[in-house]
Amino acid sequence: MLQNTVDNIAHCNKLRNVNPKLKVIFSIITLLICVLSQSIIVPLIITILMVYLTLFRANVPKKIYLQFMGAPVGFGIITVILMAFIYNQGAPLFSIGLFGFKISASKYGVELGLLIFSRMLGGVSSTLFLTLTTPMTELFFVLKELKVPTVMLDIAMMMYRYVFVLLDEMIRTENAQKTRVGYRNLSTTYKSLGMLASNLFIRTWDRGEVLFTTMSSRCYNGDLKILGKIENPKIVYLLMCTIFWIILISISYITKDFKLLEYINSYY
Amino acid sequence: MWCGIWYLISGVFVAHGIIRLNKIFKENPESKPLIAVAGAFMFVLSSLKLPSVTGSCSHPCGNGLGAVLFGPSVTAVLATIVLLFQATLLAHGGLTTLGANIFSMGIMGPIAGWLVFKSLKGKMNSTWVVMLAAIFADWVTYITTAVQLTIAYPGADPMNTLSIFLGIFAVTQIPLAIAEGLLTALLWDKIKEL
Amino acid sequence: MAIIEAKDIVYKYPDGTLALDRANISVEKGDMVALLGPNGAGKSTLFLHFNGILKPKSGKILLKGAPIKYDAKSLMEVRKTVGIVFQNSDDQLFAPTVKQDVAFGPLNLGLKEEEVEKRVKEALKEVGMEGFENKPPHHLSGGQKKRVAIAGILAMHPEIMVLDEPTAGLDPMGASKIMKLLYKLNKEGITIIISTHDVDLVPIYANKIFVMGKTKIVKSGTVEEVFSDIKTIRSANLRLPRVAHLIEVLNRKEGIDLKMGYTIGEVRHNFEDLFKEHCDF
Amino acid sequence: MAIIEAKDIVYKYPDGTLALDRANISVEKGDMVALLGPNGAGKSTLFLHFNGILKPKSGKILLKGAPIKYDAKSLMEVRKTVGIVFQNSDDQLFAPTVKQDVAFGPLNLGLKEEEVEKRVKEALKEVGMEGFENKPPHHLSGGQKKRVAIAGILAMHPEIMVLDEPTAGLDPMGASKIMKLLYKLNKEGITIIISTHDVDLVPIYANKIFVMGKTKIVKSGTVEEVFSDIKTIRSANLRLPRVAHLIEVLNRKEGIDLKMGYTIGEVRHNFEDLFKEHCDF
Repeated sequence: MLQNTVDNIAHCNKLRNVNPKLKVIFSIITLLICVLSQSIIVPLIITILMVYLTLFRANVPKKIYLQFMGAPVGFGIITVILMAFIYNQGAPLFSIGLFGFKISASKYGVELGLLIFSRMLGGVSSTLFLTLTTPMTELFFVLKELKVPTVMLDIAMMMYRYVFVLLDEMIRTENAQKTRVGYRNLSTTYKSLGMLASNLFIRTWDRGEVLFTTMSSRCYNGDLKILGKIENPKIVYLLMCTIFWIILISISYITKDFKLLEYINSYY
Repeated sequence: MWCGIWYLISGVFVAHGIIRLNKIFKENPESKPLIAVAGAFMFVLSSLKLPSVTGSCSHPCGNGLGAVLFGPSVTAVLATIVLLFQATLLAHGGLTTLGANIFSMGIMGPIAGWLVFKSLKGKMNSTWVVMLAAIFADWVTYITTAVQLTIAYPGADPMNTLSIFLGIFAVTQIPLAIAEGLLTALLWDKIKEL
Repeated sequence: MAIIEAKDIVYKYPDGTLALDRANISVEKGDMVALLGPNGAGKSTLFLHFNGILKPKSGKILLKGAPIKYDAKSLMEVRKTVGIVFQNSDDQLFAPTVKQDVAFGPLNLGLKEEEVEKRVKEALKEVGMEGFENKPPHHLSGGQKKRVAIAGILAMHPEIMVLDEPTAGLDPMGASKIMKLLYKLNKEGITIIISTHDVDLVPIYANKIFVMGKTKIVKSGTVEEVFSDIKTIRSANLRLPRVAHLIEVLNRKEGIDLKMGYTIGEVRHNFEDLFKEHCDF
Repeated sequence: MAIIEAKDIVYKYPDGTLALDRANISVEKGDMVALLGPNGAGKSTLFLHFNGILKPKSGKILLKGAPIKYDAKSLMEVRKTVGIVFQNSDDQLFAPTVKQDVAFGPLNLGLKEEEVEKRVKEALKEVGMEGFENKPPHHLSGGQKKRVAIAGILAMHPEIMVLDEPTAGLDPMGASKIMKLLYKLNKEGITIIISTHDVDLVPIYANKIFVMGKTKIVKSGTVEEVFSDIKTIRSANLRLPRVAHLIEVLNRKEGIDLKMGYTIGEVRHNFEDLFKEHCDF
């Protein structure tokens, strides 16, 4: 199942032991630079770098990575088309007739669509880099240091654990239903899903009550405390990151007026 | 940038939810594990594949059910964590759009569901009420998304753009919202018996 | 001819971990087969291949000689023929009442109401749970839940019944009753495949044993053939049945020559022979 | 003097069903006690009284001679002294990592970070789970989860450890390892109370047995005392250990006079004596 997949990879990849704070800072700030850049150049550089780091340094299985990238790429293509038609100002690139209407796509829209697409790629690859190399269990420490309110962190930590317990239960029940030919058509599917969800809900509720009992047995008094903390990353690495960011921002500034279509046009 | 603004607005609502949770937990410490597993349930529910008559599939948000059970402000907190987990455990949805998603799925949706629930409660069979609440919670979530997208990318003619986005999100989501309503109703039917 | 056969089944989890690595198993019609092996060997994963819930990465499942297909219609036929009873009854009993739960499968098959009623009644009678029709499953004991779960499969009239650790968590009497029920069903013509940790019960009921190591079948044969290979037994986190262990110890430490046996009945018999030959009573 | 004692415990479920009806149990310091009984007898409910999670309707729990009180402060002392390991490890392991989970109890006791670190390390070493500190529980096998659950209790330095079916669902090797661990902990001074269905393992490890029928204790005593009362054993859905059953059958059917024994070691010994006296080898 997918949930377990990301979690398993995060716990077993080759960059697992790199300081999690460093990974968080690196990917988040890079992500911000990506989102704020005005041309497709920097987002593409970031995408290439992040894909490289994730696939070839962390050794994340390529097949799964492609699956994760599939949906955003699909969305990206739709975005380009959508933007082309929404921003139908300026010189039209081409026009099509649809139900008697003439809809035209604009150059400006395509450029904007491509920009959003590239930012999306950069953003997704940065996020994937973080989530595929850093286990959630370590992100909790980072969240704690970011002063995320304790209640929220407590709930998140318990949720993390029970997501996997409940998923297991859900899949087992689903298999039991499939064995008895549930999900055969739309009506049996709804009947099965309804039973699945309600059965799971009831068990979830029971589980919550039992959990309070077992926690009370260990002197639970209302709040969870996290033991230990994560070291700060070495200054050298932070410095290297900073240099990297400065380079990115510079490239971003230099290439801010770059337009792909114009570039192609001028080429021919 | 709009993504920052959505973060801010969502932050205020979530903070309110946290204050409420703090109060709840002070009064009943046993509700903490309960709410945590309920949150896990919400996440797991969202991984179900819900087919609809049109042949398409969607993932239920569970935000309507959350709103009915815990009220909108607690649901906002749970939805925030669910969305964070979707980003980190499923690689669904990015971190930059998290603020906007919390606003649509964690705040507007639950508020809509909760309002429906409050205003119809007692006036008809509770299963119907819950079903409508879930349908509206889901539907409003997507209407909000359409509005958010229009704000971010108004295009040459904002009204035209809005209608395009509403066409994509609100109209196509109707059968899926009904699907979620059906599932939630089936679920509620069983819970009621307890 | 084998009624069901797994041929070189390879299965990988989405993250790339190998769960099954060319697992082979072959079960004859009318067999009562036990699958032994350590926790996490992949027994449950293998079972999920038997009725097409999981699709192997390579290799195939042959049902009555023909490889199973994975389109919706064929799968329905497969699942009608091969029923799985899962380890945890709570995963399996999801309907509000016993009757509704047992009726779930037959209703999904699209049978008529009267036919469903009839099957539910028969199935509950077969497992000795008449009179519980309107009880909610969570009010039943562990053993009763297991019976209802079995009835839910029986009501689909399967030819093969696969049970994942049917006696886990039951008290000794409950476990023995379930095994007797399965034995009866087997005598009535259903081919039965169970996975279990209870090596003491296996020789009493099973006519064939498969031992699973990590990801594959490492040994198969009759009770004698399997349990005489102590190295494999140990490596699969198993042990001998206690009475067999006793004989092994007696033979080794007392220097006697008692014939090996795996059930109390067998061992008693072998002692009888020994006493006749060597002892003064 | 008994370290923990249940005196005439009566407990009713919220729906009014009687769960315990004057249950009595008394455990000496340093004992390793087994509580046997059918599913649903009330064993788990009784256990929940031992550390004050449930409050009896009447009767009392004496801890080191003094009845336990139910105010927050006293309860904390009680729970420090009596640790419960629950049957389903997933109900107990709630923290994201092994280390956080084991640290939960000690942190609740208000200990300093270094002391907690030390205890976590020791506890994980004791159960053989060093090196798993940063793993999430869902990456562990059933046996490993059980060990971590035990470590979580050990880290609170309890004097009494209560375990609800610690070997349920584990393969034979896994079960035997857990029992060996408990035996070691018992030798190190912790009083241990387990409930179990595994009557074959009980005589090897327990020095005292309680048998629970529906809602109350119906028999208590040493292994010999309890298992010689076959009527009670049967009525509690139990059976004799297999080797004892063998002896019973041999004595009855072969008309010999073999001394009763409950473990393989004992039985071997008794055979040795029998052979010496009556046989020509």
